[in-house]
Amino acid sequence: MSAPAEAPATGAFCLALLRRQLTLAARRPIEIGNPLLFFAMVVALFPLGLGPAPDKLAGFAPGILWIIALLSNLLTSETVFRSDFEDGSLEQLLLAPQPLFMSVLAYIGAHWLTTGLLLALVSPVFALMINLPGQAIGALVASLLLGTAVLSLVGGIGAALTVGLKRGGMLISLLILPFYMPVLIFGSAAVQNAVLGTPAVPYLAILGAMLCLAIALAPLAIAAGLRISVDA
Amino acid sequence: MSSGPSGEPLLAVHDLCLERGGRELFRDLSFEVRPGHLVQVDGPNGAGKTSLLRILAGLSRYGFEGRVERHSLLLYLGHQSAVKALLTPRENLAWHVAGESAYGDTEIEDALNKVGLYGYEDVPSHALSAGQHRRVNLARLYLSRSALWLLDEPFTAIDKGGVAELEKLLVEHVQRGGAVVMTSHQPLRVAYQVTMLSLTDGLPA
Amino acid sequence: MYFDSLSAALSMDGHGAYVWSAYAISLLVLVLLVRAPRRRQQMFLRQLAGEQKRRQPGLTAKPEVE
Amino acid sequence: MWSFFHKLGSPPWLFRIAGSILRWLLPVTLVALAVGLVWGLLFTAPDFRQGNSYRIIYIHVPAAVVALAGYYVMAIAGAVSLIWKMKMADVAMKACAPIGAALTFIALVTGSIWGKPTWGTWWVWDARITSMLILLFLYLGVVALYEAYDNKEAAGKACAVLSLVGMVNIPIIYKSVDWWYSLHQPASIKFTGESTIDPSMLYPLLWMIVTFYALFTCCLLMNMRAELLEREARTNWVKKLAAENRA
Amino acid sequence: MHPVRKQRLYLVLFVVLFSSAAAGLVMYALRGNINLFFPPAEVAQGKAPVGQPIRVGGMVLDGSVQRSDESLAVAFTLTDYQANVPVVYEGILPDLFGEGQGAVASGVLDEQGVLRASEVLAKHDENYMPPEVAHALEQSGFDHKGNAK
Repeated sequence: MSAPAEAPATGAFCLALLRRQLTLAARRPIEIGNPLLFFAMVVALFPLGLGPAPDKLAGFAPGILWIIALLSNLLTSETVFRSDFEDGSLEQLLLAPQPLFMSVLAYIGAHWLTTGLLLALVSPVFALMINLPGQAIGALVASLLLGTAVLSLVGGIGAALTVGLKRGGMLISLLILPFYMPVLIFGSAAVQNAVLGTPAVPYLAILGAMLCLAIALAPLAIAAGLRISVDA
Repeated sequence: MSSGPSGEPLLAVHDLCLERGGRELFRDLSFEVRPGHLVQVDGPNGAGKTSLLRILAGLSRYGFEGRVERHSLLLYLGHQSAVKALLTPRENLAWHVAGESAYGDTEIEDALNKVGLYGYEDVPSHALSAGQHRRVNLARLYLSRSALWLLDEPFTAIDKGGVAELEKLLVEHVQRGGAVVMTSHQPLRVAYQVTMLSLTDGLPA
Repeated sequence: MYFDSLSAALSMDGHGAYVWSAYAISLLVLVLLVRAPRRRQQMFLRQLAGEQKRRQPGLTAKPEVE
Repeated sequence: MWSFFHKLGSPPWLFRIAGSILRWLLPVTLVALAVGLVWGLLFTAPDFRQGNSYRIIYIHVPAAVVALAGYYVMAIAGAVSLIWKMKMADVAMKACAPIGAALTFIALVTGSIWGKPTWGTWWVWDARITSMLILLFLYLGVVALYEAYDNKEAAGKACAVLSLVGMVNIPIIYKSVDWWYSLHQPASIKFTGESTIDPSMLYPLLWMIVTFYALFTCCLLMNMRAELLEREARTNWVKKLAAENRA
Repeated sequence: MHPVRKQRLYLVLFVVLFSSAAAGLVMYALRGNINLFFPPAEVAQGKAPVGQPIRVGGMVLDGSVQRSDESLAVAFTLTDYQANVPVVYEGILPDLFGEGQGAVASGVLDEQGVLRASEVLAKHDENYMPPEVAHALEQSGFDHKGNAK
């Protein structure tokens, strides 16, 4: 027997996974576009529902934008592990010698890059549609960058726990919305403060803290959830 | 080159009991798999062959009693091919989620050649047939650096020529010092000693 | 007893509606909470007993005799 | 080690023990509950400022305290089930969720009713109330997730993960009063230093808290018994029990 | 080191590293004024922003409550015994609202330093006692918190 086989290093493996996930997303551009389209359409619903008075809309804008970002994240979170579960890739991933909590970070990272990041980058356009004052745009983008990463990580937990269930869609919302609430509070508070001209940085710091905590703990929960789902 | 099982066990199973739906599938199952072992798990439908393999692989972690010790990297091929339709066979192997994925380009081409997918390296996998998907999956066996292979019905949807190739590969692997545990309904036609592990249908409890 | 009369206890200086409704709702929930597992257990045992009855050959057609 | 767990985790043994505990604990608890309710409703003096509306404290505070403690019980049982793969921990965890949800619901409803005469509003988005609402959602999430799985063993593990993740919320609930300014008063019962509640009001409150803990235990044991029967439906001891029940 | 042990060690390091980063960020955030709640002293020092929703909490100054005869309008002063903030409000006040009691008013501070409240909530403290006890305390020269006056 030759020398014991060495599996590739964790970092290299995670990069390969990230490339794989990004390539998969890029081959289905419509799936990247859908959340953005959803965002645009729901933004358009609010003036129709609340009346188009610009100052009224501006008052609600931080909350509206954040709630839509949250919902569009919710809709995509469910799909993170779905196709891999269905074609058997997920069980192969569980058997990989590299630590699972690192490889799921690659999955979540790819999810964030194709949803949250893009959403944060295009959000100024939607912000202008509902009269968010210009000085708050920076805080909006920054809070969405940090906040959607937390949402992706937390959503991953819900996705991992429900991936084996036939009707996971509604359930995942019930499971993870309670965990989305703090992110929503501080995300919209950051934007609200920027609108009022008070510093948004403390709120962004809290979002950063949530992100750190989520990076530390969510992969463990996701890994555990995936092992259960594959075993069920 | 060793011709018979020897050396430290790659896999050890102690007192394994499995019950599903109130039915005992097997009880007090103990065995060791050493380098050079070619084990065929045999038994009627529903005897727990797939369950056993999933327990050995570590995919099933509860619902059974007993202990499984794994001492080597392992490669598990299940019923599903784990081939992504949106990726080409080359990408599927290069970025494979099983974590053995540091293969060179020529290695991948070689392996695809051996499973009869020469020229299909860069065709999107959704253009391939179900049998070809399985072949992409089997190409992993040519690339594998794991000593222990756990194969669940590897011959499904493979034509006669492919089965013969595969049998040759299995023997080469165990002769190199690897070990194979596989489930199959058809007897293996190999010039090598096959260890049979028969799961008889458990009696209703 | 703190209150002088039943009506004083019921009205509680105008807070009676709040206090009594809070207690009533809580008691209702508690009663449901305590009863649920008992009912569930009884239902299950009855269902299981029925299954056993069906499995016993010969008894199925016969009516229950005390 | 394993044999100890096996004894502790033996379903018929647990079923029997839980039954014999319930035989005396449940009646005692129900009597204590009745005594506490009458005591709090009729035999204590009203608060010098809130008047009689404060009597809701005797049901609001115990429910809230035990609802929170119940989450800890659930999460710890979940952790035990994940780490030591103990089936009985699974059963206990599953049994906690509906009880916790009911108690959280009581705490929220009574708090809301109490808030109207005291604060002048049915509901405020105060940190502690909001956290309590989230606690209710967490409990309901566990119930929903459990029901969604066909494989009950997998369901138990999945719920254990979920409840452990939810644990992150609990310190926030406890600390929220200190972190954010809120309408909620600081804790009245202190184990260090003097309580800021008059003894004539403190004793019935403590009585009710203990009673609610006992009630939680009763419901937990009853739920566990029901759950055990369903999980062990195919075993002989359950079949025997059903046959006895029929006779 | 055994690979499984090594993996566990990395895992623990990873969790500790990110958790402490989270703790650090929370500390940093709490140094900034994160909630929009101000005691009257800070309002007097001009720390509270004008023209945006804030909350001011304190005690209602004795003798400061003036109710309008025709409408529900009410004016009172919140104090923390260091500074006072005048508040105007129109609406129904909660039962517990009263002079010498705690209250929280949320609204907008105008140029004159008057809080135009949109909501007034009574805050009750953590002390519970029967009226006789409270009365007895008053008589013997203590306030209801048991502090000597």
